[in-house]
Amino acid sequence: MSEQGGTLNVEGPRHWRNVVVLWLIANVIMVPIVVFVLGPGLPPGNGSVEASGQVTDNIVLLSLATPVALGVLVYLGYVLWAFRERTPEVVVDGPPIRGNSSVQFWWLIVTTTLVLFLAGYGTVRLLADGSGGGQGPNPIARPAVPAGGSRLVVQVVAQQWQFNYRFPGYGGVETNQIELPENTLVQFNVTSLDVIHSFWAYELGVKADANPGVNNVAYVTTKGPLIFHVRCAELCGVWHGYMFNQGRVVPKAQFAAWIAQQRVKFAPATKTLPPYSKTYFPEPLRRGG
Amino acid sequence: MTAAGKRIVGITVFAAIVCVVIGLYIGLYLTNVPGSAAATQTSSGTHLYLGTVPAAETTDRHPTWVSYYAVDANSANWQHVTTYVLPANTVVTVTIYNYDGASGLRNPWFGQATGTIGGTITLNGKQTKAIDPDDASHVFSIPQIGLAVPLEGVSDNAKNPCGNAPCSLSYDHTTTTFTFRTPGKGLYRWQCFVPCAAGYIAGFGGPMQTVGYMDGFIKVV
Amino acid sequence: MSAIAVSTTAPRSGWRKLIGFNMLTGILLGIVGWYVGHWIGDRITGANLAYFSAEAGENDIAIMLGYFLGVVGFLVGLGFANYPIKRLLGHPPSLAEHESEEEGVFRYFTLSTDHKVVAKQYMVGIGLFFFVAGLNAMLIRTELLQPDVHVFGANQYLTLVGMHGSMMMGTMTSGLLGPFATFLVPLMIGSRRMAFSRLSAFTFWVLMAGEVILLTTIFFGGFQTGWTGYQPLGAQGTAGYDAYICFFALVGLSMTLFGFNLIVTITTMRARGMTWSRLPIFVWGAYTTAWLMMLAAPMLIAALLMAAMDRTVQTAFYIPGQGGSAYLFQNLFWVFGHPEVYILALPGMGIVLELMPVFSRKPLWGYRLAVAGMLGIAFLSWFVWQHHLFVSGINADLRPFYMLSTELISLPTGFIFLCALGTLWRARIRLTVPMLFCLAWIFNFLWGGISGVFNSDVPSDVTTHGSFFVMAHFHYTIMGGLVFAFFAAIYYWVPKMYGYNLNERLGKIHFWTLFIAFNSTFAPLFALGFMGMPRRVVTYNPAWQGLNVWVSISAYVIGLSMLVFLFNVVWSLLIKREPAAINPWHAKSIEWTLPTPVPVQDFDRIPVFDADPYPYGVEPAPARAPTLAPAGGSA
Amino acid sequence: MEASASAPVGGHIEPEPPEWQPRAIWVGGRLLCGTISFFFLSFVFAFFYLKALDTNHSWKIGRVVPDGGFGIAIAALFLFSAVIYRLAARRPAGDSMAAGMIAVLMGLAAIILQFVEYIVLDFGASQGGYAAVFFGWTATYAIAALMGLYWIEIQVASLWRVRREGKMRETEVPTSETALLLAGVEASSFYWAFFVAIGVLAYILLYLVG
Repeated sequence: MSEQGGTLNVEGPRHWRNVVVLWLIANVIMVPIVVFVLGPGLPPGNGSVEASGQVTDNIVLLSLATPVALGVLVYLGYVLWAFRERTPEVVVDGPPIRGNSSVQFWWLIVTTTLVLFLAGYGTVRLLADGSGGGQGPNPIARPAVPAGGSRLVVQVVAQQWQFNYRFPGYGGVETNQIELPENTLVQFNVTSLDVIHSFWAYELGVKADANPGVNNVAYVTTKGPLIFHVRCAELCGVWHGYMFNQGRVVPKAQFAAWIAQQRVKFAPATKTLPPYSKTYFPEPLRRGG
Repeated sequence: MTAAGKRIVGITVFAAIVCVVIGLYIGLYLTNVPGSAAATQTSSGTHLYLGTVPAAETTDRHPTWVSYYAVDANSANWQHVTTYVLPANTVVTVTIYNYDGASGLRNPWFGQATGTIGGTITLNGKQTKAIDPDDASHVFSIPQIGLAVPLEGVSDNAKNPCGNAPCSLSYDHTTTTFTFRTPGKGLYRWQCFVPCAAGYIAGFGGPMQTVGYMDGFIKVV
Repeated sequence: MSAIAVSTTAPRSGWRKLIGFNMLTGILLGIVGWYVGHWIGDRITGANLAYFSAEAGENDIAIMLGYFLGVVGFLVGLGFANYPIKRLLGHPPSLAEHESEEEGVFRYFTLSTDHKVVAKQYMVGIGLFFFVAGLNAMLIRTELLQPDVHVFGANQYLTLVGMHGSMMMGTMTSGLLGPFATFLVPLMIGSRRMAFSRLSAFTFWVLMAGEVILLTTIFFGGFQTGWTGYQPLGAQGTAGYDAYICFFALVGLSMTLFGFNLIVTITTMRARGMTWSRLPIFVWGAYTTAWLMMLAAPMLIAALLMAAMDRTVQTAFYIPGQGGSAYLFQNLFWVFGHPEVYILALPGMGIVLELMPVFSRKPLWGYRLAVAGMLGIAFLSWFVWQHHLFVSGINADLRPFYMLSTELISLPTGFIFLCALGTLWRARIRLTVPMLFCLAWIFNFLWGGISGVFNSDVPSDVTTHGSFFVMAHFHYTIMGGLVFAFFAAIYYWVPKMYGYNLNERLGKIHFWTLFIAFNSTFAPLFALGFMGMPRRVVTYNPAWQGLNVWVSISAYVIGLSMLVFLFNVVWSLLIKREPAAINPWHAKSIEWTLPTPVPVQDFDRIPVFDADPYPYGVEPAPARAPTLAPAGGSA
Repeated sequence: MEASASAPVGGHIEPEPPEWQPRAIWVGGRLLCGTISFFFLSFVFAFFYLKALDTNHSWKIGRVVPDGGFGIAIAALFLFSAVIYRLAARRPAGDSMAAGMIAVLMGLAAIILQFVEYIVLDFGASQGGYAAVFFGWTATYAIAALMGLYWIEIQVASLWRVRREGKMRETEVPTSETALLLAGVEASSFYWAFFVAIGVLAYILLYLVG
C-alpha cells in the first residue's frame, strides 16, 4: 500500500514497547495456567486412547489461542487507556495513519504460520487414529489393536428414539444396553433406520452421525473400566433430548459373561432380526399405516 | 389531544395488544399439553388401563391419528391423556386394549418384550415372550428403563373393527397385560416403535412425533 | 430525478386512503389467496388421494398452494403486479410507483420505491421479527431452567427452538443490509436509488410475508427440525414443516434479489469519482455480501424445493431407501449455509470498520487490506461447508482439506481485525454508544473466532460438534458480531434516518447490560458444551442445572436490556423527538453532509467524489458543516 | 472533498446520467445468469450425487426411461427459440420483435410439451433418485422458463407499441426509450441463451447420460 503518514513509533511515549511488554507479562501468567491448570480438565477426559488424544489436541489449540487472544485484549485495553479522548467536548482528529506495510506483512506471516501449523497438526492427529470421529463407510485412519488387546465390532443401530447395539461377532445379538471390554479396539458401525441421529459416547471421545442407509465407522481404543454416557447429538425429532443411555467399559471376563447373558435373554428377538448387514432399509420405506 | 399525547395512547394500545398476543401464544399454544391420569389402586395392586385406537375421536384436533387413551376399566370412561401418574418403586400391572390393526415393526427387535417382570407379557390370556414382528400394531415402550412391550394388532379380517375412539370392549381387540416395577421418582417418556403414523414418511411423523398420541410421559411420584 | 418529483394523482384523504394498493389490501388478498390455494389443493388431491397421500388429514399440496397464492395475493394487494402487467402490455419503463407517493406515515404501509422509505420499512419489519425471535429465545431458556420438561410441551419446545433459529437467521440476513445498505449505499455512492427500486421493495415485502408464514407453523403442529431442517426428519414432519419450507424459500428469494440489486447498483451506478478504491468500507461489506447472497441463496431455494417436492409430489430426493440421500440435503443446505454465516458477518465488519474511523478520528487503517479481507472471506466461504459434517461420515478423506480451508478463512478475518485494531492506534477514541458497540464487536468476535478454531479442528470437533459449544460459538459470532454491529449502526445512523436523536444515557445502559449479560449468557455455554450437553435438547443431565439456571437468568437480563432499547426508541423517536443535528458525530462521509431528514431526491446534483470518505486528520481540516443549505429539508 | 461537491443546489434537480439504467440492465442480465446457474447447479449436483451413491440400488426403481422423442423436441424448441432471438438481438430493433415473438411462442410450446410429457410418461416421481431429479429439474426448469419468456415478451410488447404509435415514448427514466429497449433486448437475449444452455445440459444429463 502506498501509505502516507508516519510509522507506528514517531513520537511520544513508547506505546508499542509498552504493549509488547504487557503482552509478554500476560502470556507468562496465562499460558502456564491454561496449559497446566485448565488443560488437564479439558474434555473429553482420558476415557480412551482417542479421548486422550483429543485432550492433547485441545490443550495445543488452547495454548496457541491464548497468546492470540491476549494480544488482542492487551492491545485493546491499552489503546482504550492510552488513546482515549480526554476532552470529548472538542473534536480533534488523530494522525492520518493509513496503514503500515511492515505490520501488515508480519501479521500476514504470523497468522499464516499459525493457521498452517494448526491445519497440519490437526491433519496429523486425525490421520493417526481418526480421533474417534465417524469416518464413513471406508475409514482412512485405522488405529492398531492395542498391545495385549483384541478387537470388537459393535453396530450402533439408531432409530427414533433409541440406540440399539448389535454384536455381529456374537450371533448378531441386538441389545438396548452397551458394555465394552477394556483394552480393546472397538469398531463402531453406526447406522440409522430412519432419520439422522448422532452417536456420541462422550467419555470415549466418539461421535459419529447415524445416517439412514449409510455405514459410518468410528474407532475407539478402550482403556480401563469406565462408565460412559451415550447421547444423541443430532436433532432427530421430539424425543431427541431423551435419546441417551449409559454404557460401561468392563474387564474382558465380565464382558464375556454379559454378552453371553444377553444372547440368552434376547434369543427370541434375535431369531426375527434380519441378517447382520452394514445398512438396513426396513419396510415400509415410504408411507406407513 | 396533543400529537405527543395521541402517540402515547397509540403506543400504549399497541403494547397492550402485543402483551395479549404473547399471552395467547404462551397460554393457548406453548403450554397446551395433554392432561394426565393416575393409576388405579385396588387391593390386587396398582393397575393402569390403556387403550390404543386406530383413530382419535371424531371431535379431536386430529381425528385420523392413532392414539393412546387412558381407560377406566370400571366405567368405560375413555380419557385422551398421555401422561400417566404411577407410584415409585412399585409393581404396576398394565393392561392395554388394542383396537388397531398391525402395521409391522421397523426394527423386529421390538417384537420381544423387555423390561417386564419375568420378561413376559400376557397376550389374550396366554403368556409369551415375543410376538411376530409383522403382527405388531404398537409398542408401549419406556426406553429410559428398558421397557418395551409389543402389542399385537387386530386381525385384518376382523368382523367388528373399531374406527374412532372411544371403543368399547365389544369391538375386536387384543388384550396385553404385563407387570413392571416403576423406577424412582421422576418424569419418564414413553413412545411407540411401530411405524404406525398413516400418511407419513416411514410411518414416523404426525402422531408418532406428537405428545398426546403415540408419545407421552410416565410421571413417577 | 423527475420521476419522483412528479405526482399524477391527487392523494386520497382520510379513511379512503385504505382503499387502493396498500398493506391492508395485501393482507386481505393474501387471506383470500390462502383459501383459494387451499381449495385448489384439495380439489387436485381429491382426485388422486392415494398418490398424493393426503389421508393424514394434512394435505401438504393444499397447504403449499395456499401459502403460494397467499403470498401472490399479498403482493398483488400491495400493487406489485401493476407495473409488470403494464410492461407486459407495452408501457414504457418507469422508476417509481405513483401509487406510493403518499406523504406521512401511511407511505410506510405501501409499496414505496424510495430507498429511504424501504430502508425504514426494513428497519421496523426486521426489528419486529428480531424481537419475536428473541422472545422465543427467552422461552427456550425458561424451559431449560429445569432438567425436565416442565413448562412447555416437548413438541412446542422444539418448535420454539426451530422458530428462534429460523427467524433469527432469516431476519438477520437482511438485518444489516436491509435497513442500512438500502438507505446508505445509494447515498454513499451517489446513485440516489437502488438500480431496481421496485425489486428493493419486493425483497422487503416478500420477507415479511415469509415471516408471517413461519409464524403460522404453530397452527399446523410446528416443526421439529430446528433451523437446519435436516432431511428426512423434515420429510416426516407435520404440515408445520411446510411453513418452514415456504418461509426459508421466501427468505432465499428475498436474499437473492437483494444481493442482485446491490451488485448492479454498486457496479453500475457509482457517481463520478467514486472509484472502487474510494468506496466506503461499508459499501464493500455490502458488495461482498451481495455476491454471497445472490449466488448462495438460490441453492437454498433449490434444496427446499426438492424438500417440498418430496412432501407433495412424492419424489425421493432425500428418502434414502428410495434412491435419495440425506447427505444431499446436508450438502445443499450447507453450501448455502456457510456463505450464509458470512452473509451475516460481513456487513457487520463493514459497519464496524466504517464507524471506527469516525470515533477514532483517524482514517481507516489499511483500507486495501480490509477490502482484501472481505473479498477473501467471500471467496473462501464457498469452500468450507463440509466442516459442518466432520463426523457425519461424508467424504471422510476430504476432512483435512476442509480443516485447512476453514482455518484459512481466519486469515482474511484476521485482516479485518488488524484494520479495526490499527485504526485505534494513536487515535483519539471517543466512547460514544456506537463506538462502544463496535469495540464490543471486537471483543465478542474474538471469542467467536477462537472457539471457531476448536470447531474447525477435526479431533476437537469430535467432541464439540452438535453440542452447546457450537451453539455458544455461533452466538458469539452472530449475536456478538452481527447484533452488536446492528445496534452500533442503529445508534449511529438513526439520527440521520429518522431525524431524531436517541437518548445517549439509555443507550449506554442498554450497551452495558447487553454486553455483560451477553457474555454471561454464552460463555457458560462453552463450558456446558465441553461437559457434553447436546444442542436442542429439552432435557439434560441434572448435574448441569446450576449453569443452565445461570445462563437463563443472564438471558433474561439480555431481554430486559432489549426492553431498555425498545423504551429508548419509543421515547426518543415517538415521544420526546429531539431533532438531530445534521452531523452529530462530526463524521466525514457524504450522508452526513445531507439535510436531515434526507430529501426525496437525496442530492440536487449528482455528487462528484475526489477522495475516500475518511479524510480525518488531514491538514488543513476540510470545511465541515455549513456548506449545507437545508435545500430539500422539508421534502 | 465530496462534502462540497454534494452540496445541494436549490431548485433545479440534476437528472442521473442517462447511461446508468441501460448499464444496469446489461449487468443485471449477466448476474441473473449467475443466479440461475447456481440454482440449477443444485439439480446437477443432485443428479451426479444420487447417481453415484445409488443408495439401496434405487437410482432407478423398475423401468425408468423417459421418452427420448419428447426430450429432443423440448430441447430443440428451446434451443431454436434462444438462437433466433439472440441472433436477432444483434440486428436492428425491428427484427427483434418478430424473432422475440417466435421465441416466446416456441418457449411456451416447449413448456406445454414438457407437461404433456408428464402425462404420457410411464414412470412416477417416486421411482428412485433419477425419477426425482428428472421431475424436479424439468418442472422447475419449465416454470423458471416463464420468467425469461416474460422478459422477452415485455420487449416485444414495447416494440409492438412503438411500431403502432410510430414513435418512442418519453420514459420516466432519464434515458431514451430506444436505449432502454436496446439494452433490454440485448440483456434478455443473453439471459435466455444462457438459460437455454442449462436446458440443453438438462437434456444431455437426463436423457442421454441418465
